[in-house]
Amino acid sequence: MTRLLAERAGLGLLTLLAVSALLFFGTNLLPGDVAAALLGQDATPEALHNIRAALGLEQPAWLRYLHWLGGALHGDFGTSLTSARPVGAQVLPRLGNTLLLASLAALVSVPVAVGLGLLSAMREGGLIDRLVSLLSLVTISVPEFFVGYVLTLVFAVQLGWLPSLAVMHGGMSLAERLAAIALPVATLVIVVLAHMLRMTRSALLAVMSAPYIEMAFLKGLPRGTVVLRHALPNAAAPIIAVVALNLGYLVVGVVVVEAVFVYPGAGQLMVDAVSKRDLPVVQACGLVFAATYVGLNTIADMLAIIVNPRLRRPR
Amino acid sequence: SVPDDTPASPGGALRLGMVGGSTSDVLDPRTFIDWVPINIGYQLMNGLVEIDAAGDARPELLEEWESHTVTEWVFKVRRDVVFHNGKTLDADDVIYSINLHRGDTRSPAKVVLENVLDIRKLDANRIKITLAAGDADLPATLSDFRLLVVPDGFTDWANPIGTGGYRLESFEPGVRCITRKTGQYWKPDAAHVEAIEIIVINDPVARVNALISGQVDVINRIDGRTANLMKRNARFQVLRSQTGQYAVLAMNCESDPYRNNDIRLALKYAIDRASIVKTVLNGYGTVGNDQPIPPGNRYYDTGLGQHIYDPDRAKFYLKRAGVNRLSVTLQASEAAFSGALDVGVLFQAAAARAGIELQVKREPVDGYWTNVYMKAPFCASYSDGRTTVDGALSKAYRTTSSTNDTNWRRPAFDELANQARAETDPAKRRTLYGACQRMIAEEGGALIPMFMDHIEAGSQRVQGWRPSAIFDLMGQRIGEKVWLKS
Amino acid sequence: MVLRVEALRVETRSGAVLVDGVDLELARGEVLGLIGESGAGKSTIGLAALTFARPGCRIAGGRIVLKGTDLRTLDAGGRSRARGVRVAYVAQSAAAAFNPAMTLLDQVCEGPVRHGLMSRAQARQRAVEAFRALDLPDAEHFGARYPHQVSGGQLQRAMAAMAISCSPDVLVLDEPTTALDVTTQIEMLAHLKKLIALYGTAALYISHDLAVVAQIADRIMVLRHGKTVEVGTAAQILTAPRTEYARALVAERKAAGSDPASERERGEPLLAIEDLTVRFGDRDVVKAARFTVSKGETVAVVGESGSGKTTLALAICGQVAPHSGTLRLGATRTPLAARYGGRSREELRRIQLVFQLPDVALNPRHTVEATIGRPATFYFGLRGAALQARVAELLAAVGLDAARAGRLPGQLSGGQKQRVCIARALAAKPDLIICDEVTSALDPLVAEEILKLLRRLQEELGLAYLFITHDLGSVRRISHRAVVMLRGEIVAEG
Amino acid sequence: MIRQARPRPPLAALLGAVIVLFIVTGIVLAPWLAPYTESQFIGGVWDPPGATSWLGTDNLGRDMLTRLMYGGRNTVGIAAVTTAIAVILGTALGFVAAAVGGWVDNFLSRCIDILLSIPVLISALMVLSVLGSSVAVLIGTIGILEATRVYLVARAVARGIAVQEFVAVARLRGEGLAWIVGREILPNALPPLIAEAGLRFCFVVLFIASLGFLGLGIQPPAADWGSMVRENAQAINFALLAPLYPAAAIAALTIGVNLIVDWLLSIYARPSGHALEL
Ligand SMILES: Nc1ncnc2c1ncn2[C@@H]1O[C@H](COP(=O)(O)OP(=O)(O)OP(=O)(O)O)[C@@H](O)[C@H]1O
Ligand SMILES: Nc1ncnc2c1ncn2[C@@H]1O[C@H](COP(=O)(O)OP(=O)(O)OP(=O)(O)O)[C@@H](O)[C@H]1O
Ligand SMILES: [Mg+2]
Ligand SMILES: [Mg+2]
Repeated sequence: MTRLLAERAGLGLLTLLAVSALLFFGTNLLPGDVAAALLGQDATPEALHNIRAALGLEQPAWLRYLHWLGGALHGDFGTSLTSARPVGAQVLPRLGNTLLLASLAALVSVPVAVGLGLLSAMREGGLIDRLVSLLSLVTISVPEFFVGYVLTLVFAVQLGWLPSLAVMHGGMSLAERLAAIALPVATLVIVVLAHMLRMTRSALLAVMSAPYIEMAFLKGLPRGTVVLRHALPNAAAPIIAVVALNLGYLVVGVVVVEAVFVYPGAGQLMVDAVSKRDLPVVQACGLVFAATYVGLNTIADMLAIIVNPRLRRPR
Repeated sequence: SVPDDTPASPGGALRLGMVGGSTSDVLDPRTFIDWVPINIGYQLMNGLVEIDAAGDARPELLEEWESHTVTEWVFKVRRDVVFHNGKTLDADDVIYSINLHRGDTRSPAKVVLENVLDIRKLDANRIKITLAAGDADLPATLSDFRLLVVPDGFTDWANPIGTGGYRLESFEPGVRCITRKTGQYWKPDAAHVEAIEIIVINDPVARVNALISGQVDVINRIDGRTANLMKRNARFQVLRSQTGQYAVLAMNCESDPYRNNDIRLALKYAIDRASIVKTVLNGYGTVGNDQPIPPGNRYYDTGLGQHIYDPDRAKFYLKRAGVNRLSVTLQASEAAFSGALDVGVLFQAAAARAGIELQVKREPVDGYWTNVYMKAPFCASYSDGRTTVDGALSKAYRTTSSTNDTNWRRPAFDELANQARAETDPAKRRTLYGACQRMIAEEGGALIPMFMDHIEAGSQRVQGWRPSAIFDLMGQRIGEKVWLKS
Repeated sequence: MVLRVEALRVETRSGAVLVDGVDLELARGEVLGLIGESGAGKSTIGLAALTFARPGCRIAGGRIVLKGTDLRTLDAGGRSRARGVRVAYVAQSAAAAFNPAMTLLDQVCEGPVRHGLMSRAQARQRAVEAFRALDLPDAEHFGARYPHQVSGGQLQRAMAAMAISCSPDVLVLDEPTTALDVTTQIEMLAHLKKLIALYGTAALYISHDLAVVAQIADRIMVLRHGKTVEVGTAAQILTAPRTEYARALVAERKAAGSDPASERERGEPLLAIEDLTVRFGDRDVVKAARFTVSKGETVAVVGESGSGKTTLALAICGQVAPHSGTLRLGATRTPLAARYGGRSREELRRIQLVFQLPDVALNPRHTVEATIGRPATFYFGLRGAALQARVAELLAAVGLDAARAGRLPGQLSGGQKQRVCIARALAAKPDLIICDEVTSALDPLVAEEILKLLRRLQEELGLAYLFITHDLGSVRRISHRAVVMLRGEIVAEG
Repeated sequence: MIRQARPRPPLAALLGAVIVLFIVTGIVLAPWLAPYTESQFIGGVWDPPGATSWLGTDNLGRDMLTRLMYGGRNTVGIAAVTTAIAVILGTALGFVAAAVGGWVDNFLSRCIDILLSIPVLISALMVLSVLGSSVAVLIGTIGILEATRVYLVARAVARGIAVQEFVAVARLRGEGLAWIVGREILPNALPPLIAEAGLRFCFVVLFIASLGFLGLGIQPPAADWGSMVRENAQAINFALLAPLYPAAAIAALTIGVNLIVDWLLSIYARPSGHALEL
């Protein structure tokens, strides 16, 4: 099994390499460049030429890729084209913020989603199941920015319990930070909850008809034990896959929530960089995000191998 | 209404919630393109010339000016002004700061200074500027927000040194900026608040929420609907500035069918400006008349007839152009101006009644200025208010202008505009500018449906706050001008 | 009385009656044998003793009294406290009843630990003892394996170990020895007897095999179509059955072995196995097996549980890749690819395997009809009426009611599932059928029918069989030659 | 041959069917039922509900109800096609990967990883720059992006099934990939996939709206429900209901679809169609 897992991890790294190339050349393909984006409406051919020359955008792309990759391996992502600051220094603190937000949201949403999913599956068709399923459906049908607005309206504007902005800065105490981040976390939890919840429920229902579940009941095990110990491990693979997907989303896809709460995360950084065609920053963010996704997927795959003994035998 | 402010009192922290900041922001004036860095720039540094509430040029670091011919100007540099680093301001600093935007530079202000032939130091406190062509409005031209003054030879843009009332404390691009009072500002009766915090809030709803929930004192750029609602709440004040900012639907006069002025006129009569101002701006704006000078301007030609919504007249022009049914596509995006797509949709409905089939094509926000603007034959765009009429005309209507987005070229117009620029007699100048306006309105490729007001809102605590003639937030100098009711 | 069942009635949701008016009583230390043909309702009664009905069925009437309390009046919690602790169940289909994602030891220890009867260490200790008593290999480490890593017979024994882990008052043993060879079976029965005597446990022993029931049961109840046919002491039923049906059952047992397969001349070789070795991890489960099966011949593979019979079968089919060795098919002696992926469709058709564990070999979402019809369509392109006719023919051949054609596997009894598997293999009209314990789950009457069918087909079509079994009776009756396996090696042939 | 009667659909499923039917009727018959035409300006901005417009007006003074009916055509139409593409493509690939395993699985999974790990914004922009923006491109782009997510779920589900004996039986018979995937694995993998499809539909509706700002999407004056929420979002500051109508429409559709899905699921979760009783 160890070999299988190691192989899987190796493949993850290879994927990342492919992603890096795709990112690099893909972003270079995007129409427009930093010069044009910097100038906006004021882009005159002469001004464009000046900037391009100053930034040395004339080298062949593959050469720049190799340079970039070499640097990236040493943690050096180059300098930003717009601000001339080192990209690493720009991305790192933001990435920290993003990870904080994502991990808090994950910490709340994963147990709640899986827990409620379990509960719904156990009481299929019951009141709790109906209620949970209705609520979760409502929450996913609302766009995330709107969830954010509504939460702000209620908790910040009307009740005044929490700040409407989640600006983070050095001088804040932990309590202040937690208060500031509460609404974005709540928004994200609401956004990702339903998917994991419903997948947990349906994956469990699918295995609940298996003979070994019947047997577990015949051993006199209480319902909770049966579901947790016998059904859950057999239903785990799709649940893990969905959880990984949503965790990935929490890290990579929260630009909208960042914008609504003015949270200084890496998503906003990337969006700004894309619109300014600040490619070193885009590529660094993209690579970090890709690493997150690939990492999460790799872990999910490994977990699937671990929970299903049959997958351990190499075919 | 005349606000009844409390007397100016020092202290407190002013918190601004602003749209217009990005993570790529740098405090180098040569890179300024959006509001947040400009506002910070004015906190840390001073400009050469200031525009007052009436729209007139007022001395700032350039204390006095005189010109015998309109091509040669002598400016006196203000004495006894000290930079944050202790250096005293002199002519060299001013010349260095202006020259940052001349010659080999990436500064967009280069265009503004193109007419400048030479800047020379006369003595420690006097400089002489020589122009290629006469410009009676040079001082106003020098009020450009990028022309901020730093010490001679200064390059450390991460930590700009200026003569402003505030010093940089922390700056997180696209997130937050804090400045603190230096305590030794040269302007009298200015820089009241102890500290200024700017929080970048690009999302419009979040901005309003931040104000309502008391996390910021002032926000910029709210829309008309929101303004009306905020007005009903006594805790807030709403300010409206008419700055000459306008929306434009630019037709390329060198491509079909817009080549034909009758087609252009047909479109100009097929749009219902009044209902657009009412619906899209909620009344916070003025009907445009297809030329860039707003009604409040002293050179505005009142004699020029207003283009109104008149389907029959539009049909008449169509017929004259020899077409029965006109089918055109307007390319638009929220990047052009906020509400551009709504304007398109309203235009579409109105044009249909004039027998014009108008398609509105939504273009990506990303890359709009590169991929669509100046490339599409008919697209949405906007223009800031300009401090001078010449600025407004030069920007998009002169043959040589690099942002002539309608490809409308009339040597006669250029001639008229040059004459007007060098003309010092106000009456004669008014006549010349009137002719310019008429020419653009009747022959130009710009369909200018509306002038859009700037609306900003804030808490009643903020005192000494007034509408501005240019940009919003008191020409982005709100930081040094307002104080807080304790 | 430990357990008393009165007027038990079990129905399906659609109203069909599965068990009707069955009464039974069990005293301490007593074993009641429950016999009857496949589908008679034996398992249904066994499950009812735990107040459990399969999905789609319900207990419609009657009382199930355990030591004075009617289990049917208890709430769900009370019932689940009784299950496992006071009444334990050994499932008929051990393969499906074990959780594939848990080790055997975890599953065996779970009951006593969860019910708070003993600590994990104690439970483990007991489990290992039980493994050893049931003659499972490497008892100390056996529990660390997952269900798919052990043989069919080993699974059944592990299931028994699981059932006795809580020392229950009543044991319901649903065909616990079908997959066991005689020696292992005798050992297991002896062990069960010992336990019953030691703890005074009562047992309901479900079987179709009178020989086995005769060894262990004090009294026997004969069932047919969900109704009691006859109840009596073991001796009485075996020696002096009162009813016609019971007489037929007993007669069939006596007949066993009376009709040995005629000696045959060996035809042209069909399958040659040359030095086949299969390795799991570093253990050779099959070691250099070498023998031939000729056309029209039946070769029995016998050997104790866990000796590698199933693995050999899987290797022949190409389901597991052998470590070394060659297989040659037909008179041309063309070598077969090691894995099924490398074999042609025709080669695959010619060798059909009937899996030992019908529960997992049937797609739970395919109806009987779909399962049986597929090979006919796949290999011979049968469709529509021709297909229906063929399915009906096959169902009749294996003795299944045509009305069951639309059922899903979950709605069939253990023997019925096995018959579906056989029908599926026959549908391919193969040259060689590998039967892995095909008759072990069947009552003697049906088993005899099937054996007869197989023999008839052999005569008509010249089929060859590789007949994996532990039942020497059927070996004698059907096979021309036998191969004996012991710990992966072929120790005798002939 | 008697098929067992399925249990009758429960009330919830009927309710779901009624909701979906109601919405579908409303949008199909929009040209005949809607009080106004699609982009007819009938009043002020965000007028409250009244006799002339039952749900009030939108951000440009058009009748909200009419906009909802027409917007639904785009939402349901495009989202349904897109979801179908995503689910079919994702499931097919996921199953093939699980069934074949080995390097095919590795190759497909890594390709999907690559697609997944490029931020949506960048991949959408790349597509946009190469293919331009049109409804077909929109459907294709979202279909493929969402298919990657379906793939992960489908593969995870199918992997557990592909190693079971009954699949081995089919393989030993020499069955092709199509049969293994379509007939052996699919029926057993349906419950999580039905659930996934039900949710995917909702995600697609929202995704379409969120790509609007890239200019990928439905061209004005036509609208979809997601964009209608966006366009009217500001009204929330004034406690106006305008953005809630399209949001409620999406929610109603999601709930309707998923109530039916739940029912299918409960049937499918157990082959006999009956629940386990204890
Ligand atoms: N879930 C179900 N729904 C409907 N009928 C069922 C269901 N399960 C089993 N049956 C039917 O009930 C009858 C009795 O089944 P049962 O499992 O009790 O038989 P059995 O005596 O144990 O047979 P075997 O020896 O083959 O295991 C069979 O005809 C079977 O087809
Ligand atoms: N996947 C596996 N991994 C490791 N060991 C295995 C695996 N499958 C089977 N075994 C072991 O290989 C041996 C032979 O198993 P096999 O299934 O061939 O036995 P069998 O002769 O068919 O026994 P039975 O009569 O009980 O079915 C057993 O000891 C079993 O535990
Ligand atoms: Mg049975
Ligand atoms: Mg075996």
